[in-house]
Amino acid sequence: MGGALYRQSAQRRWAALALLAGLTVLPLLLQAVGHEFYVSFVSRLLIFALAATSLNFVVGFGGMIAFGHAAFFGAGAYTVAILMENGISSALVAWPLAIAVAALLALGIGLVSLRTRGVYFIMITLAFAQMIYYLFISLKAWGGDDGLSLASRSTLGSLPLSNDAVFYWVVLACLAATLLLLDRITHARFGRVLQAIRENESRMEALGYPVHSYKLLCFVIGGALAGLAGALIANHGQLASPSLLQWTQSGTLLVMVIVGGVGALYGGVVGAATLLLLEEVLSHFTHHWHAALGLALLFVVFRAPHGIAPWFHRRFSRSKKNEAPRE
Amino acid sequence: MSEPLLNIVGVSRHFGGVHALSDVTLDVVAGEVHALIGPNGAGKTTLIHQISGAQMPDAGRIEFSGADITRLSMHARVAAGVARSWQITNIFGRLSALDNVALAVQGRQRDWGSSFRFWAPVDAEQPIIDEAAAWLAEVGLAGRESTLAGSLAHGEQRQLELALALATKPQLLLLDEPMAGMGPEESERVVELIEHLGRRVSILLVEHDMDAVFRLADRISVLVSGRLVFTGIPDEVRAHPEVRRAYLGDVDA
Amino acid sequence: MRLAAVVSAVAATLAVSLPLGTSAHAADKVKVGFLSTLSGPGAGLGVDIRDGFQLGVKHLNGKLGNLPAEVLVADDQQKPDVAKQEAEKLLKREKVDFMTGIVFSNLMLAVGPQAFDAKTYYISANAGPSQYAGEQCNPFFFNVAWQNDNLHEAMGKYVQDKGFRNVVIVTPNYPGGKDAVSGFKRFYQGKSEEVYTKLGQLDYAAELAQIRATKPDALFFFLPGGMGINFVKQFVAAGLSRDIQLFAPGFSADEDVIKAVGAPMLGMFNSSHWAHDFNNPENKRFVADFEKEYGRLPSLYASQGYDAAMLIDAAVRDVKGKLDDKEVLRKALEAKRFKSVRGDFKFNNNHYPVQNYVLRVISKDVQGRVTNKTMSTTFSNHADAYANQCKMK
Amino acid sequence: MTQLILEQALNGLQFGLMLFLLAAGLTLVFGIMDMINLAHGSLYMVGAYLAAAAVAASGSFVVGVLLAVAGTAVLGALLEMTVLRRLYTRDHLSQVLATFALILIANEAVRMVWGDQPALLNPPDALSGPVELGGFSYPAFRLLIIAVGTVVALLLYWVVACTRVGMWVRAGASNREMTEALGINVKRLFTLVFAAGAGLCALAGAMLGPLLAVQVGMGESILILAFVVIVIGGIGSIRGALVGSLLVGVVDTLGRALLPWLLRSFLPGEVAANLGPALAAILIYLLMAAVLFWRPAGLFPARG
Repeated sequence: MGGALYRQSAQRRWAALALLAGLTVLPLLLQAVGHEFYVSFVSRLLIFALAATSLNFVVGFGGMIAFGHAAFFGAGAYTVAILMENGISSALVAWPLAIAVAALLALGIGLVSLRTRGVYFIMITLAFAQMIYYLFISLKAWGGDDGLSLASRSTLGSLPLSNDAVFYWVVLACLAATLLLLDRITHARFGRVLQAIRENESRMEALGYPVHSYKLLCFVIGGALAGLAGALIANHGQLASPSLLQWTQSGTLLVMVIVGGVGALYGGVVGAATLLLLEEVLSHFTHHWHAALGLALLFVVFRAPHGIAPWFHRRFSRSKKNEAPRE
Repeated sequence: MSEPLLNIVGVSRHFGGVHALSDVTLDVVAGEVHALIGPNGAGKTTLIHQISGAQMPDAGRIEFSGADITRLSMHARVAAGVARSWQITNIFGRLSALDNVALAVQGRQRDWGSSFRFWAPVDAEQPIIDEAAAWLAEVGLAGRESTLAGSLAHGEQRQLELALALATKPQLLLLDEPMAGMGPEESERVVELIEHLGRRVSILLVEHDMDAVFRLADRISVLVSGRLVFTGIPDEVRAHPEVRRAYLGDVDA
Repeated sequence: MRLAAVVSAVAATLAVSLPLGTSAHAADKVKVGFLSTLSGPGAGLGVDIRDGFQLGVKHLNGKLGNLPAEVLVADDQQKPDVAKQEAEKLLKREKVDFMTGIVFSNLMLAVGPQAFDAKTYYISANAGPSQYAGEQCNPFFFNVAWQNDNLHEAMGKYVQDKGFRNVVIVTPNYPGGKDAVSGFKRFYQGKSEEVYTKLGQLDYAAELAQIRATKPDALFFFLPGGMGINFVKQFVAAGLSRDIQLFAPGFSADEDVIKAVGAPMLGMFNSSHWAHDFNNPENKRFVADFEKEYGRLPSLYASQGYDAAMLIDAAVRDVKGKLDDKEVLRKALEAKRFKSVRGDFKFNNNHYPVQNYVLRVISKDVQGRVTNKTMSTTFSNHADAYANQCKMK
Repeated sequence: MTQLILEQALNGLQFGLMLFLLAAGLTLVFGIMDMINLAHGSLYMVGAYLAAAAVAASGSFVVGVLLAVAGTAVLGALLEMTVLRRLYTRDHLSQVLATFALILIANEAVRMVWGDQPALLNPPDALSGPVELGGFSYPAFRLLIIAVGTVVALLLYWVVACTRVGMWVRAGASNREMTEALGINVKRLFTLVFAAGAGLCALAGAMLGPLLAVQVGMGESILILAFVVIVIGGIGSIRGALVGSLLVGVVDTLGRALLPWLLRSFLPGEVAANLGPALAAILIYLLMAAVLFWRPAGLFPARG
């Protein structure tokens, strides 16, 4: 799949901007029709899109199948909650710290885990995430099994984050900024190196690249962005819940990435949206919506094996195939 | 003779009970083309692995430019000036030929700075692209820049492999059967290329094509069952009785 | 900062345009958001509360306070974040008039602020966290069950009175478990050793070996749901029941647990504020109809769900369906004009019950079923230890 | 104290042997077919539910367990032939997604058939009490589990080490192409291995069911442990699975019992009380991380 997916066409850029504009006015539309509840729902969706995107950077760009991403997601959430407990509510302090804590954690876990590969890497990242999970639910000071409630949302200058619409816009801005950043990274030197490492790791080493450092940094960037998503989710529900750290959370994020499209820039977004919307819609119709979701996922595996985003993209760019620089 | 560029002292390597290399001592001096010959399974590729850093020896020492590199990682050795090619083609099949070489060029931190750059688009770095194109031309791949490496012909892939190694601008080039699977025309081009390079770069060449070896090599070392049997100039090697018996014998026959 | 100003202005406009409460008129129906644990290991508890609540609505002919009742049932999966999402749906999208159903205190604490912010009365049919009984007591929170510590206190008092002086306490390592320990020890003064397990743990082999080595004369455990079932089974299978007397709060020894464990529980003492053999007309009707409707004996959870429906009914009837005047509605709830199946109770200043607690023992009834039998009253008109910290506004 | 340690060692053995039943099938599927099967735990769950239903219907524990094992094996074979077979050649991520989907479907299917509440499965009456073991009493049913586990482990070891099928299986784990070159019907071998793994799952589910709880979701928590086991042992190695299982079983059980006591001897009470359970809970994950740190391919790597 690789680089071809990221080659931005002007058309794609316009599509992205139009989508961004649409999402920006969404709260106004929802409020006009009296469905402001869905503002909060879409905020949550965007936060999960951010978390899944951060994992997709590690899995899709870095080629590392990490099964412990919940650790960083949760660490970001708990950092904000713990700081709030200690009277630090400013987002300008707490959110960067959440990112830093998640990044540090990713650095430590990555240093050890990257010694292994393949399935062993999957399992060792899972093991570390489980350790973090059990640590948090065992420590009463950090809320134990109850999680930590936030007295209020973080403060961000004079922005009233307690207003769901304002919070939504902040989340949207974070997601847009992240996507822009990742788009730039993948087209910059670092991104090309990552792409080549995914393609042929030993050859990169033999071209003089310290492969381990590149992978580690990719892992850390992914962790840091998950930390940001964690900071947002803690603010969204005003709760840092241990379930954010659970292995099922790592699994859900991974499923979002695979469904959306591994290595596709918008894969995480598409995956999160697909999964959460399916959940919302299916649970309306049947109590047994999990089974329906399972069948839908099987469909993805066997019919859209590279995920939904690339599938769309292929459809979308079919007419432009002749321009592709291939022979 | 000048100071050796590469100095291998008493290197041994075994896999389980098999001794792939036993106490090998060898040197390559600056500007030399040093050929390594021997029957299949003699340990030639294993020795290349030890020098390039793909594997670490169990015993012995490897010095490069006077520094001990025995325990250095592969990428650090490349940065120090040791590059290699593979016996089995090892390239980035899903990138264009140009992107393949551009990666090798970009990897030279001393010339281009760090690759830990996250914002500026790499497609806009014209000097790197120009240099990559020049390397492609040098190995005879001009005009194939935008072809996916995976869809190049086998011989072309071998040439690309060579371009990748060259683009790291090494002092020492480890070539593991660069002409394997090539037609006579392509082989001739590679031989010419090595002759041409010989003045700028030191080369340790593993090759089965004896005509090419005797044409290119300044010195030849013979490896048999993991042991270095003999090192000398081509004429000495031709004359050496043990070498004839052990290796060249079947060439004469 | 200019951006911030613009955003604030837009937000302010939005806030104004939001329809914030309309004038007080009689509602045409009562919407109740019933959010409880209906799947997973704790599901039995939530299902009992739900069935009790719905039996109550049925007894009231599908109405609450003479208005058609609409009960929206949601599952919190025993996860705080799921509970918050579901609560948000019920409060913001469905705009329910009352909320009830939550089993576990940690979920209650997560959901509480949302209900209070939305000025929606929460009628707790089980969870009774100490926070809402003390400093964080809230006018929008009512509890028809008990404060978490109460049943543990009652057991502690009985164990103390019976002269046991060497007790092991087993409880999960979570806030509810620590509350159980402090509640029990408030009235029990002898030697005690605490064993903490993982929440949701199912195999107690390691803990039982430890208990065997400690050689206590009594054991008090608080392990909600499936945990308690497994613990009792394994405790008996390990042969510990011969030397150690078991005690537990009512929720670890109620019909759901008895059904799963059976005869090995015979002889176990437990504390409760209600039992199915209470002899009052309301209770007799409740127990008989519950058995008829669902084919099993009701548990104390079911009785609490039933009482929650009765409380809402009485209050709505009192205010004649005018649900928008929150102040009047609160007075009506506080007045508690209905007969509880547990006999009687009244609300304390913190909206928690002041009531009697009894000792029950598990034995065979006349039909040969293994079930609870009421023995004696441990506390009369017992309040909780936190009420004096509550300054209800 | 020695009696406590002895009892805990027995508990660890019992837990470890049951983990082995799960891990054995998982490690073979993993090793031979290079396939991550998250739905392995679902077979354990289904086995336990089938056992509960069969015991209730037949009135006999033994008959019920045997029926459950046979039923789950058939189900496993069907699953392999319809869905999983198409995943062998796919990448790990597709396997994760597909088998995750199977978990969701299995959980809902069980919920539809047996409801939300746990199913009832009790040990046979004769074994529900304790037996005297030189000075202390030990639950009879746990002894039965140890016995069954030991017999099955020995049997499995014999099959894999000494029989023709076992040779194919070992060959498959270390070199798949070679196995195919030997002209073995690989398709049928895979189905057979998968069915056997499913049967072992069901046996574990039926034996642990009376001790733990037969409920939806029981497969997921134990699945993680089974993965930990095979990763510690080295993927594809039966010996590794056995050693890993016993290691995890004993470390977990002894850790839970001894760690709080150990900590209390040199830390202040409050800190020890908080730290003890936390540390005990992460002990096996620490073990796994440590093993992988020093042996990145597990204790007994099956492949060169």
